[in-house]
Amino acid sequence: MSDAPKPHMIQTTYREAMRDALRDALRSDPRVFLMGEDVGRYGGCYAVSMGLLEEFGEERVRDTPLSESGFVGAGIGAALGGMRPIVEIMTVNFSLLALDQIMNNAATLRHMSGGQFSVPIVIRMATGAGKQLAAQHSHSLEGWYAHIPGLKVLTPATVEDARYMLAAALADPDPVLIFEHVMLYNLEGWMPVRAGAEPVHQARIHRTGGDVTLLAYGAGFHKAMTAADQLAADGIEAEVIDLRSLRPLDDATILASVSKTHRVVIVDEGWRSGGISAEIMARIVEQGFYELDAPPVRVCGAEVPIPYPRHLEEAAIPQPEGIVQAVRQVLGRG
Amino acid sequence: MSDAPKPHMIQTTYREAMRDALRDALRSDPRVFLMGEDVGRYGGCYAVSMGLLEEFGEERVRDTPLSESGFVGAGIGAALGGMRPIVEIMTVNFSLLALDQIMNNAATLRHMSGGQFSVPIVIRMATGAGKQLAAQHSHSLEGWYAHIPGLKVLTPATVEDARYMLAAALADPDPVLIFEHVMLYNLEGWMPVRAGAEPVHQARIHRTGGDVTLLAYGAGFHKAMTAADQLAADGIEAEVIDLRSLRPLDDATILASVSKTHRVVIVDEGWRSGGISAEIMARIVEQGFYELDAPPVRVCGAEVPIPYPRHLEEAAIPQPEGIVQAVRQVLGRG
Amino acid sequence: MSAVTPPLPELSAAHAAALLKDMLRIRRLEERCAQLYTETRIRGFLHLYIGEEAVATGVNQALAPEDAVVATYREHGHALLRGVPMNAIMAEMYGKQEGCSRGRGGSMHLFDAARRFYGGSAIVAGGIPLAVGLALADRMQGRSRVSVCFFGEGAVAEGEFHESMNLAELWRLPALFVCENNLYAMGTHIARSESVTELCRKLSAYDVPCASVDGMDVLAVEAAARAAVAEIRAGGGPRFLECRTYRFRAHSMFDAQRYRDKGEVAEWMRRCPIDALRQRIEMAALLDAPALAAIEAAVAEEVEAAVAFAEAGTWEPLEDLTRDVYSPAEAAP
Amino acid sequence: MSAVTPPLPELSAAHAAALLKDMLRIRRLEERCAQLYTETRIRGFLHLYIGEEAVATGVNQALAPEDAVVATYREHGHALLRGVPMNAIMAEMYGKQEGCSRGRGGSMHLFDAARRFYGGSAIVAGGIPLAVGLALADRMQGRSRVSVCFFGEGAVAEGEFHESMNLAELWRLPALFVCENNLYAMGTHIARSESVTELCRKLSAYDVPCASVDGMDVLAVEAAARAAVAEIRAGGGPRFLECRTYRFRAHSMFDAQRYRDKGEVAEWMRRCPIDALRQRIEMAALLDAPALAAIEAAVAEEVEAAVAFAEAGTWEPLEDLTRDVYSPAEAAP
Ligand SMILES: Cc1ncc(C[n+]2csc(CCOP(=O)(O)OP(=O)(O)O)c2C)c(N)n1
Ligand SMILES: Cc1ncc(C[n+]2csc(CCOP(=O)(O)OP(=O)(O)O)c2C)c(N)n1
Ligand SMILES: [Mg+2]
Ligand SMILES: [Mg+2]
Repeated sequence: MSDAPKPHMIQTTYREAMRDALRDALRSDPRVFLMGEDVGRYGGCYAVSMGLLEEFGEERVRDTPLSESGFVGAGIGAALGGMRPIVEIMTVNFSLLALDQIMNNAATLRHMSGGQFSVPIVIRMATGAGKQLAAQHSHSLEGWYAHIPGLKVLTPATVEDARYMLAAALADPDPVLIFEHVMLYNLEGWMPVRAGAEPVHQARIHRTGGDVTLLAYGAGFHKAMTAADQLAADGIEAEVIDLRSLRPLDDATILASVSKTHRVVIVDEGWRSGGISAEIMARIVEQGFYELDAPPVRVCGAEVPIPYPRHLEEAAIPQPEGIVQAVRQVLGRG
Repeated sequence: MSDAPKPHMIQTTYREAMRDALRDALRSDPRVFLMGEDVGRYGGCYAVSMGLLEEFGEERVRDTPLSESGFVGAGIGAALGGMRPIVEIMTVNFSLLALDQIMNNAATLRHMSGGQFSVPIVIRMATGAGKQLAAQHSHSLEGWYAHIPGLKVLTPATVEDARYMLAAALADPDPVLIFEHVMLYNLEGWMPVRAGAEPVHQARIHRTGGDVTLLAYGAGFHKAMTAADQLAADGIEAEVIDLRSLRPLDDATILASVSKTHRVVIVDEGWRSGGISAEIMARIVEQGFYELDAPPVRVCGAEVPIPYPRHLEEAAIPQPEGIVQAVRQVLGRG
Repeated sequence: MSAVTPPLPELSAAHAAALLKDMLRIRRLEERCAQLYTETRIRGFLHLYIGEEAVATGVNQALAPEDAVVATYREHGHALLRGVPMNAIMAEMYGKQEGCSRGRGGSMHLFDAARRFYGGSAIVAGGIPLAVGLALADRMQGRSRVSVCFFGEGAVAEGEFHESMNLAELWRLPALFVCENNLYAMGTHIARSESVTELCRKLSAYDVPCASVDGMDVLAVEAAARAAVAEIRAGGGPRFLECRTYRFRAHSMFDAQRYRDKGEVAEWMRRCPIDALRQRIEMAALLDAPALAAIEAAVAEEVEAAVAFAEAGTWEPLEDLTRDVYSPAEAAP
Repeated sequence: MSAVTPPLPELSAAHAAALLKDMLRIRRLEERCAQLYTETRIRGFLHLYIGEEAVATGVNQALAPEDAVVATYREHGHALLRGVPMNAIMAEMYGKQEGCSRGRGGSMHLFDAARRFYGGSAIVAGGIPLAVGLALADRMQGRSRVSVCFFGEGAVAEGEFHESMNLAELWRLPALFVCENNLYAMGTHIARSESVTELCRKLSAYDVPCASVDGMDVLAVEAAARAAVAEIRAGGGPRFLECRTYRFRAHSMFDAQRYRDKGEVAEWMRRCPIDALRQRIEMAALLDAPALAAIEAAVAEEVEAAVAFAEAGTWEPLEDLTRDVYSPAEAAP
């Protein structure tokens, strides 16, 4: 298919892509509305929704009081009532206040009602460390949320996914959480102009290689790409996979790569113990044990509340150097 | 040391043991108090604290309004203020309402204050399925809580641990969560009378065997023991380990057993994806990959909100039969 | 707590019969459920509404079929009056797949999409934001439906209650919040859980108009609910209705009831809402003895039919355990 | 919003000087911090208290050294007045281990165990239950200390606020809740987040006595705080104090401020609490120009010394990253 027409490419930022996605959604479906703290007048705490209030008005770009449980629950109710709410929780750090609604209502209603009710809500949150915001403002809990049956968890890492995942999430009759890494909003990139979203629950191989599989997502994906560049300079060819979706995980793509490289490094900014990296490792072992030439290695967030100073924050989350080192370890060239 | 004096043994129930532990704590330290919904007048929703109000009065056996975030936060504040609160969250299902306080304050204050503040709080919750209480009242989230740095997570499975873990938790300057499985309260058992707690963060080998290691905790531990009996009848000797503590995990005991048996089955009532079973598996692979003769097998909760009818509830959580089958699988005798 | 019965200028025989039948349907259904519980046909928790029937019955009079209801784990009566067939409710109690939630929910999680009955929520106060959202959806879509949320007085201590009241008034949503103040949250008397026990004072913090009525008097509840719903439909924003009532039974099936004394229970039982209505009917000679007996007989028949239906019901196959965790892959919302 | 200055019968020169100095210490410290932020010596969020100094200063007058304070991410002034050395605060802003939280917290997480300064809490309303618990500990231990919690008006929408007020009054705890009502929560005006904007009406739902004062008038704040604290110490239970104030700067260091107009900002700036106090001092001739200059000079010196201290500070070694996740002697997971 090499002579198929190349999609038209445009350059944008992650923030603009996300905003375009929101604008598209608000334009194309009257049931869609955006609700959250400071999404309107303020323009969003990371300026994602800047300008949308002016275009769509206060009803559909709805500022809320600081009542996370209340407005997330109201979003669930609105979804039950026929709307397609996009609820923004300013950052994942505040989402704990709404966790009861997310787990006990959004994720559960469909099954426990015997399939009668869908909850077509999209909940967006900023996530991650890197802005020196310290212990209470730097959590990476997307992998932790992926534990909950009934939810889907998306982690757009590229401008393309920032632009197109939202539409797919809105088309999904079930609750979808979208985690936007705070360090990505300024990311610039090229992306193809598409009519619709690519399948969002498939991992994407961004770089092929035969020596080791690098599994990553969100901001960590870019660090894995950087690490792969450094490794290539050293003659080590890493296959870099952007997981894109943490629930469901795309086992098939992961295992196919492992069967090729026989060695894996998993990158996850979340705390190590009980993080999504452990689940990925477990699945690889369960489904590909005999393909492995060495135990997979995890490069994760340190098990600490993230400290404020830059040197400690950097030390607390995965960095390209650590990934390179992990690859060397898994290749037995430590 | 076979001629050391045997400790005096007594028979009790898990509920009584827990109550005795509470009574002891309240008697021996004036800073200790018990606080939670219906712990006083009602006697505790599982009758654990029955009679304590009469002995210790309303101040120290303190009924609270239905305000999980408020009274857990107040418990943290009281701990900061020099008390030794035991906060009961009626069941883990309601703890989500208090999760912000648990993660962002209890677990975090010590590190983010540079070590100035300890939060010596004990939070007890009933956990688990088995009483046909359906989707919103049957969570097993103890393994999920074990993701959070700064917390310790205990899962007493025996009358002995019900009796003695509390004192150890109270002696700990850091926040400790104790998960009491609802199906264990009526458990009867013998236990030694001790002066103090055994080290609570060590796993305990309850049954030795050379063919396979069975790792379990809480109610699942008893199912693993039942499975081991069935397996023994078949000539398969399982080593059954009660993990006792999910954070920290006792890697040393786990790995020592794996090095002996080379095969592992992990039992966890929580949802499979991203559960504590994945973390245990990851650690075994990281530290004992070359000891493994087969990939470890997980026997976990199904990834569903727990349904009400008995047959579906039973199917949704690990049962001895499933454990036996998993052992056969890991032994290649499936 | 006044024993004086106000005059009933407008109570027709037909209306009296309807109200009585509604309350009896709840009462007899639950009495049978209690029995079935001791026979272990029904398991798990079983929270009986016995004593509180006037609340759901009175409020229901004010509602149209298209209105939505969110209730708690003590919701058998609400589901029944909203039109969920007693058969489907009883089958649900049994856990049979003919139940209104496919048997998966049991007593605490009755659902019915067609009747806009949104549960059956077992986290105290957890349903309140849902009702806010349902009302928001109606307002945004320009519909004149009302969303009603029932909850106990215990829920008022939960932060979510307060967040929800503020949202509802801030956005002037068409929602009716009905607090079933039965004085106790499990074993905790409201005086030991609220620094201020007059619930309407909570609402003045949000400017949500509040009325407090005798929840043992179905006509009083009906009148207050009708007034509130009319104002809501007229675009007046949310309303709050406190119904002062009492549960005659234990919190769930059994508890030691060490938290309240027998005298208090007995006094409230003398104010049984069904007896009270029956007395009024008799005093006003609205229905004669055969008519009353016919109602009882019809209800008894409905209950026994429901038991038979549930007994004949089937278990959901094990293979379906994980069905409906997610929607079928291609379903459009 | 009255421009009339009430008479000041009891304002001594010494007290005037102390109040002025306190407010200036906050103001100059933060002005310097803002500058250091643009120079990237300080990173992350930096929420300035500029404009609101009268609140912390007035309340602090009512407190004894053994009283506890819980504050928000906008807490530099509170920490400073509670006795945390400016050096330690500035070093913390830099992230140096000589900081009052070992450099780990930065601007939002100042802590000082010795001064009973419990932070520095960056989850809106998250500190309020802590103050309830601190007060509970004091009550249970028979101490007569007061626990003070500062928070913004935005926190009033959070459920935790309501749960906490109820607990505090129900248990009659020695706590003072100080709401710094600066009208905005980031970009959201209180009129767009609260259906009722008179905060004292929220408190009447709990019977917590409430006073509302001009938060730009340090003497008014002091008087109200003293009255409230005296009542609390006398065993009167919790008190709530609304201080009507305004932040002169952006929410954190920069924001477009599209949510408020320049005229409003300018009007409030004319009511600067420091200027107001200075005017009173001048009108009453309490301090002469050299005395005022001496205060400014002393403050400037303290600020520059703090900067030098922070600059000379050291980074916590990487090996210490995981230190203090748990207490020593306890096994790490
Ligand atoms: C958030 C939460 N906390 C605790 C419980 C346990 N619980 C179930 S019902 C109940 C009492 C609720 O009382 P109330 O709201 O007055 O309703 P009632 O049962 O009296 O109808 C409690 C504490 C729960 N289900 N949810
Ligand atoms: C629970 C929670 N939600 C949202 C935020 C993000 N946030 C930080 S400060 C703030 C505004 C708070 O306003 P207010 O309480 O009035 O205090 P002010 O900043 O005006 O002093 C918000 C929304 C947060 N930190 N915590
Ligand atoms: Mg009640
Ligand atoms: Mg404010």
